[in-house]
Amino acid sequence: MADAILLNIVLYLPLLGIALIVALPEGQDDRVRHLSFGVMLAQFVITAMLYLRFDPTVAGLQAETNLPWIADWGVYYRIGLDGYNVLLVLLTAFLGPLVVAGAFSAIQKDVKLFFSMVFFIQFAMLGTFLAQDLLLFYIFWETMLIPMFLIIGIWGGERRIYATVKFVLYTAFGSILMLAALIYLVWSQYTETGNLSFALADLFGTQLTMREQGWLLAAFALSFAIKVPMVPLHTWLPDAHVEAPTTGSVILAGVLLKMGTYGFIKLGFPLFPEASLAAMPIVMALAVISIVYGACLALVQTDIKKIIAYSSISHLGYVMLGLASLDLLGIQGAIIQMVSHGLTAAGLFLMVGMIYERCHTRDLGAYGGLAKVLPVYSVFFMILTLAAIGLPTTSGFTGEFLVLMGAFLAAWPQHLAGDSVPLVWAVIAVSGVVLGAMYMLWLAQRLLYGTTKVPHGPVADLNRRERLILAALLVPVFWIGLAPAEPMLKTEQAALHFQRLVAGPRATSSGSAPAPVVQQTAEATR
Amino acid sequence: MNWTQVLVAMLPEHLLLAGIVMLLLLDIASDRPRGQLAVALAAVIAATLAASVLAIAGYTAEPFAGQLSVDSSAFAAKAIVLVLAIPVLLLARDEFPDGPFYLLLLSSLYGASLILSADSFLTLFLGLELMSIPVYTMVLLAMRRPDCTEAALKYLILGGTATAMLLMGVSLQFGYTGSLQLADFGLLLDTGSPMAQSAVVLVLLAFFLKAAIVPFHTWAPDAYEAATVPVTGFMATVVKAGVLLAAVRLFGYESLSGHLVELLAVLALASIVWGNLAAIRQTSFRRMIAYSSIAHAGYLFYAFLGDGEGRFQAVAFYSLVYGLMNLLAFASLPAAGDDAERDRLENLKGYYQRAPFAAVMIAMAMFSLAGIPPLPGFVAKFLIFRNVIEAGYTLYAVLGLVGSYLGIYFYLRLVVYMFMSPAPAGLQPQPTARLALGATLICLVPTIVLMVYPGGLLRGL
Amino acid sequence: MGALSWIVVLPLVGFLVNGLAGNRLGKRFVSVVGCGLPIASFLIAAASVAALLANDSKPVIDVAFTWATFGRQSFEIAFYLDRLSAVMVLVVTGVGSLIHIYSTGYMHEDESYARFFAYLNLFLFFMLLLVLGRSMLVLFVGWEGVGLASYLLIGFWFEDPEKAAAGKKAFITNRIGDAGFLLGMFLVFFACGTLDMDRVNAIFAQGVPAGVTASVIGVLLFIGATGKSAQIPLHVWLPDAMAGPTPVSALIHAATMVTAGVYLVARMSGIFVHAEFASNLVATIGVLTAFFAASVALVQTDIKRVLAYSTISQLGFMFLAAGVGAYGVAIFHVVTHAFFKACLFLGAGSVIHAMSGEQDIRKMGALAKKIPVTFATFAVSTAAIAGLPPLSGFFSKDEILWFAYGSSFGGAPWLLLLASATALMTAFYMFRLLWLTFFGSPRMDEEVAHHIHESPWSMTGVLVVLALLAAFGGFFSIPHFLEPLLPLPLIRPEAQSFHGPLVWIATGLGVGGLLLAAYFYANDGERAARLKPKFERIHKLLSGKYYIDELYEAVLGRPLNWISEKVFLRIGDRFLIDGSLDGLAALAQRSAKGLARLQTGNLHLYTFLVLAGLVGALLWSWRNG
Amino acid sequence: MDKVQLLLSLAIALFSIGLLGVIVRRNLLVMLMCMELMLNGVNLSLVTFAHQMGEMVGAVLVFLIFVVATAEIAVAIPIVLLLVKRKHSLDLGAYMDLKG
Repeated sequence: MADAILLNIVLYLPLLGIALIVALPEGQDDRVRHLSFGVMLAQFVITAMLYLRFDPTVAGLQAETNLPWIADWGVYYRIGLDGYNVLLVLLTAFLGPLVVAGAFSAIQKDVKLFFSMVFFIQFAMLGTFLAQDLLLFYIFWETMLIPMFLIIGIWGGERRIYATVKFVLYTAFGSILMLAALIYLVWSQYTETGNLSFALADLFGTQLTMREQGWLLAAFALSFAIKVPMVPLHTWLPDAHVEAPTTGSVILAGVLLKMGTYGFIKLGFPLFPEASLAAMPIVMALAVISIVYGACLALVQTDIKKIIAYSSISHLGYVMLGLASLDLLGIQGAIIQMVSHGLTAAGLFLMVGMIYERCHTRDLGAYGGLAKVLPVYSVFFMILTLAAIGLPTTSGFTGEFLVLMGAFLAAWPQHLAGDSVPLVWAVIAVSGVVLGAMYMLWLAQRLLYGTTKVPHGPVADLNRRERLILAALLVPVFWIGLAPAEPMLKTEQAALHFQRLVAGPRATSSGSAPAPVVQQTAEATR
Repeated sequence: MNWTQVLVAMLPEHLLLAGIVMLLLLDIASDRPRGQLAVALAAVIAATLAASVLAIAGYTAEPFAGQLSVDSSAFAAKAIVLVLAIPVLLLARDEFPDGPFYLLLLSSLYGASLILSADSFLTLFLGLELMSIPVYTMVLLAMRRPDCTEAALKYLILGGTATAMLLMGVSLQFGYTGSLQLADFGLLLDTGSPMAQSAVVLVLLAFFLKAAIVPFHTWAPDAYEAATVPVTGFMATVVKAGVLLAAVRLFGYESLSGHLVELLAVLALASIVWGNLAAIRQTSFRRMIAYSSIAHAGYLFYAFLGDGEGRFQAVAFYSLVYGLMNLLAFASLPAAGDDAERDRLENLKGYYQRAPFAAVMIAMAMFSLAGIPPLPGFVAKFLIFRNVIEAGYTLYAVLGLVGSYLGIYFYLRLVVYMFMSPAPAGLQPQPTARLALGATLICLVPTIVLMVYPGGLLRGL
Repeated sequence: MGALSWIVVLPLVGFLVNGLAGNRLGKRFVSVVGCGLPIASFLIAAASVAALLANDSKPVIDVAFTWATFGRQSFEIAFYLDRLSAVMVLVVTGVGSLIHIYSTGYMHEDESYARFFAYLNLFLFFMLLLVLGRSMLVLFVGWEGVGLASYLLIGFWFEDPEKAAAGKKAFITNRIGDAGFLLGMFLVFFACGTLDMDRVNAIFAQGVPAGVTASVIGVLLFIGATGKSAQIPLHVWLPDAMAGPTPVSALIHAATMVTAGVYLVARMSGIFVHAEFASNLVATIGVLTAFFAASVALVQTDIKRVLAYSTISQLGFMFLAAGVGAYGVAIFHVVTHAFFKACLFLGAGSVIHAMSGEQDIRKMGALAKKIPVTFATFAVSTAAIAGLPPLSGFFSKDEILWFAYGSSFGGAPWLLLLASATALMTAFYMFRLLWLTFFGSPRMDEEVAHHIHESPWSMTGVLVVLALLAAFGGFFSIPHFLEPLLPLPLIRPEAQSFHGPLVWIATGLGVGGLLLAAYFYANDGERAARLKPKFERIHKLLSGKYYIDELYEAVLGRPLNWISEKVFLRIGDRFLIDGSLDGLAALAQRSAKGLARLQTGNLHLYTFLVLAGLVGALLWSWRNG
Repeated sequence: MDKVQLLLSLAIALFSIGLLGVIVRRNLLVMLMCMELMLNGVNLSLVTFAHQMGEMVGAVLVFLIFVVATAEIAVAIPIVLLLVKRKHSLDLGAYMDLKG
């Protein structure tokens, strides 16, 4: 009960934040900034408490609130923590203060509106993760459009309006069809069972013909795949990232993109298991294509933000691959990879923003040898780069390793059974790590090494605020890299639930007991 | 006939009537009458309260057997129509400091609330005309731009045609069933006889014309643009709500069959797409709103594909939300001197810098009209398409949603103007009039309530 | 957290201290930390090895913590000490510590002194993870980590784009290998349900598990090894890696990291003994690499590049041994090679130091008297690598040749032939190097000649120690020491009798190389110069390193960029996807214009539309009624 | 019976003529008259049905229609006057300012 109240506080603190900063008199921008930071910090603290209190052994919801909202259509205000969202909620709450702190100096225009929008989107994102009712989820999901639209459109770069309209129209199209699909789903569940309910728990296992499932899955998947984004629905992302202000990019890369993958793992696949199972080969193919395609495009960019944007496409491809593997390791890896990408990409965008504030260009050609003049900056950048290419001891490695292992362990038996296609995809995905190293190191080399070139230089190295932001960001990066056991434990029930729902009996379980021969020999070697 | 029944059942109408009489007396009493706004406002508010109280009380009566009866849903409908008139009145303050406007508005309202409890075509027809004819005049009243006469003419001619079509349909029903009861209209729906079908089609098309459904929408853009803000607001919200709620009362809970469904769906879809597309390139705010209202009429008639209480619930909720949103936008417009100036979208550029609050309000309205959650416009749209899908017309629902997707762009365009574009040169921030601000708040509060807890109202409907 | 953990952790501490606070603490402090901690872990290592042997070498397992659990499975971060890892850990910490000490002298003038030692310690940390890790996962962590450290150290002087690029090249080439490694690891896990290498070997000892074939795993793992140990076709990075400071070349690119591949194969011998094909591949690749690299080394003129190619070639020898099942011998060569090659590199460093940065041996000569200690140690190590008895190199190389021919597990005459040829070339180019550097007439300009001076004791002392090890290291027979763990393959009966002669052949090869070099390069190599035009073609080919880099660039690099740029970006993103979307948008705009034009304002048109609608609706309902 | 048919077809004819008139005639006043014509068609049919059915409700509606029609004209005439005052023309073609 107490947890439930805390969770609601977490969810509504951003709205309180809006109220507070709107109440402030004009022209007190600094107070607005500090106030926002304080609220975000408080939110993170409470979330952290909830995370610690989260019981990994429980399969179902925790800290649950369930109130009638639009009772006569069985729409309930139902939020709660479970293995699916607990890490992502923590991530969102964790990035909140950093995002705000990162925007202190960058945003000088319409400060109030800006931080209100940041709070607004924070609210929407948390709501999306927490919602346990299909309509509630959809409402939060769509709500995210408004603040993002404004953030990109008001504080963005030259082509901001094109970018932001493109973003909204892209994403809105997906969700339009999702709306039809979810109504249809609920209705057929109603006609089948006689109780009208949008509660996810009731909707799992709705009896649908294969054809219906196919259509509905397609509708859901379209909107999720756009958000992820999966090739070929990705072209909004580079524009949005490039034109968005740093904060926008950070929120986009840090959390917003996870919405798509979260949607897949929480709703898309589990709601329509048979169809999903049938569609998995396609999903896997698209995931691997995204990995390679994004990496290749990142190779030939000259705009720093674009490189990182395309790298996001590639990294989220790994997430989808992990989900598509339907292997316990793969699924958990996918969740870890979501968080990891959230951290590293957010960090990299923050750092791009920091250098942009100093040098006013994102053109890679204009830079060089920053390691000489900005040592601290370079160290942080290097670490984040390495985390992004999945170097062991960083979170990136944990995610990629588990995902690839899961994908492979799922693919090999199929190969033995005579279907080698998944194996091919898995192998290509593994070779994707090479491409990843190529473009990220290429970026680092051109930016940090070689003869020193600093546009509008000489410039100062990172100030204390920036150092603290990045240092804070690195803590979870190494935490997940060095000891992922704890977070993986928290998500395990969810992963099993997902696997059980989607894969059903056909579940390839790398987690189950290994061949008996191992035990005895293990004893023998001890 | 029981007088207390007559008194209570038609209490809202009586209050309006009282208002009308008061206004007439004022007019007679002095040549420069003042306080007309107050009187009208008092009358409308009183009527609204009465309607809502009776609705909640669930009062049912049939004061004039076979002609007029009331029940809670009828009162609810009246309450919705009447409440929308309040902000309109507040807006009118600047446009019409005095003059017959208030009189006309009240009488039009009287007609509107009459049709919402009509049982026979006699009453329905009477109310419909009583609602429309004052509006023709109100359009005319906006002497601030020369072409308002032209608008009035177009509106009048097409309105008259609509009346004629309605009456032709009625006479055919009369010929077929020998009665003018609305109840018997339902009987015509699933009979094969061409006469009955023609009756239904004629009546339906008459309603289409009044509600501006493609291809009968042509009067709307011209009339909306030429009329001044309050009149446009009145037409877009009160009249439209009246017409649609009347249509609901006419069709009752009957589920439509075969060809009628296709007719309805196709024309509604056409007006969704047409309205949303045509709005993209408009330069006049009110003309844009006109096209958007055409699209919204499409959504509203989509609700008729579903049957049962869902239909009334959807239409009522939708027209309320839609009205609130339009009026919210109208109330927050910059109060420029010249009407045409005020109407130009260009002048909204950089509006946030000049009037942050108003800009945010308009943005809210636009997002809501675009049906983006969490604003109530979404719940309304959801309600409609839910009915359509539940009635089994999934394909139509998908098409309609895609059509509504087309609409998002031009609403966004307005937000882009207000928040992301530099202000055109030579515009000073004007403070919006106090009453307009009041109107804004009157629209804002229910909007927020509906946003936070739509369930409450929906249980009521 | 037991002793093993401490061995690993201490260098990490050093890295953190020097990395975070080094610049503020001053060079002396940095040197103390940077050298003290490796030495400390060397001592601990020595102690734990002693304990191991005392406890009749029962493997020590030290579980640090559980990295991850899933279902009923878990990955542990555990360290494992048996005779094999004992040898490796001693070499790594021992040679490592020596090179740290050497660096205090060599890098003394460099302004990012602290950074250098931080990196070195970091490398040591990962290298120890690699050799001590019980699970393949830990090994892989170290595996990638040393790659990182080498990347950082190669690019240590990052202002020079060349050097930075070399680092990147090394990292990416390694990544290619790592991909193979990963796949192999996954297969192992699939087969055994665990990554702990002792268990894996135990399981394979009972026969290959169902669903996998040993050769596939073996090949995949070997791909990883080729990357790390610079074998064909992934050898291209090592010569460029010489861009790094010389101590780095000695530590990482000669003594320790590059031998990780050999260690992996030896460690996984349980799998390879079942993998006929994979083992043959290993042997073949090994011997080919050895031959190819030696041939390139013949004509190199950069002192460090000569050594680099010789390293590649020696690594080839090690894989040859491992390929024919003589894992112990491979490790033996790893150790001896660590000694003499480290000594050679450090000697080269001392030379470069003396020549104030000059690396071209054509500009050297007659240094023997000027820098005697360096010369002496260099000469000893040269003799050792050339395989002159009784120096360490002789023993290990002789064993390799022997098993290459005699092993019943893929040994073959042609392997012996190529290997002997390589040995001959090795001796030749090493003595050539020795001659051109230390004998003949001085060819450097006055300026440089004036500055020539012997290095400080911190460097020469290390050289002496290493030279001694290079000289007598061979008397400790590691194959025999590892026999209980890595049994040597049986000898083909028909080869039995051949052992005696082979010793003489081996010796002969060494001496022959010496004499040839002496003949050609005696008086400033004018004989060699006369020979050169006769073999113009070959010379070009060799000095062009067989143009492998150019080949890769043409076959892989450019096409990749072309596809990404032209196909994916231009056609895919811009044309197909965005193009069609813009098309739709334009369509909407155009139709909007059309509809607006339809609204002419003409009432006739309006009423006509009404009529049309009316008639249409009526007809429709009559027809479908 | 054929009398009824006759009257009905006459009514329909009146209605259609009215509608067509509204569409084709350019003169404002004529258009208004045509509108009245449509209403008269309706009236005729109502009366006929009323007679046929012996139901008087129809007749009542007829009277209502008279009233309403008058009201409409009462509004229409001033509009026409204003228009004429503005452009001195009864031709509809003159009034096409609102469009787009």
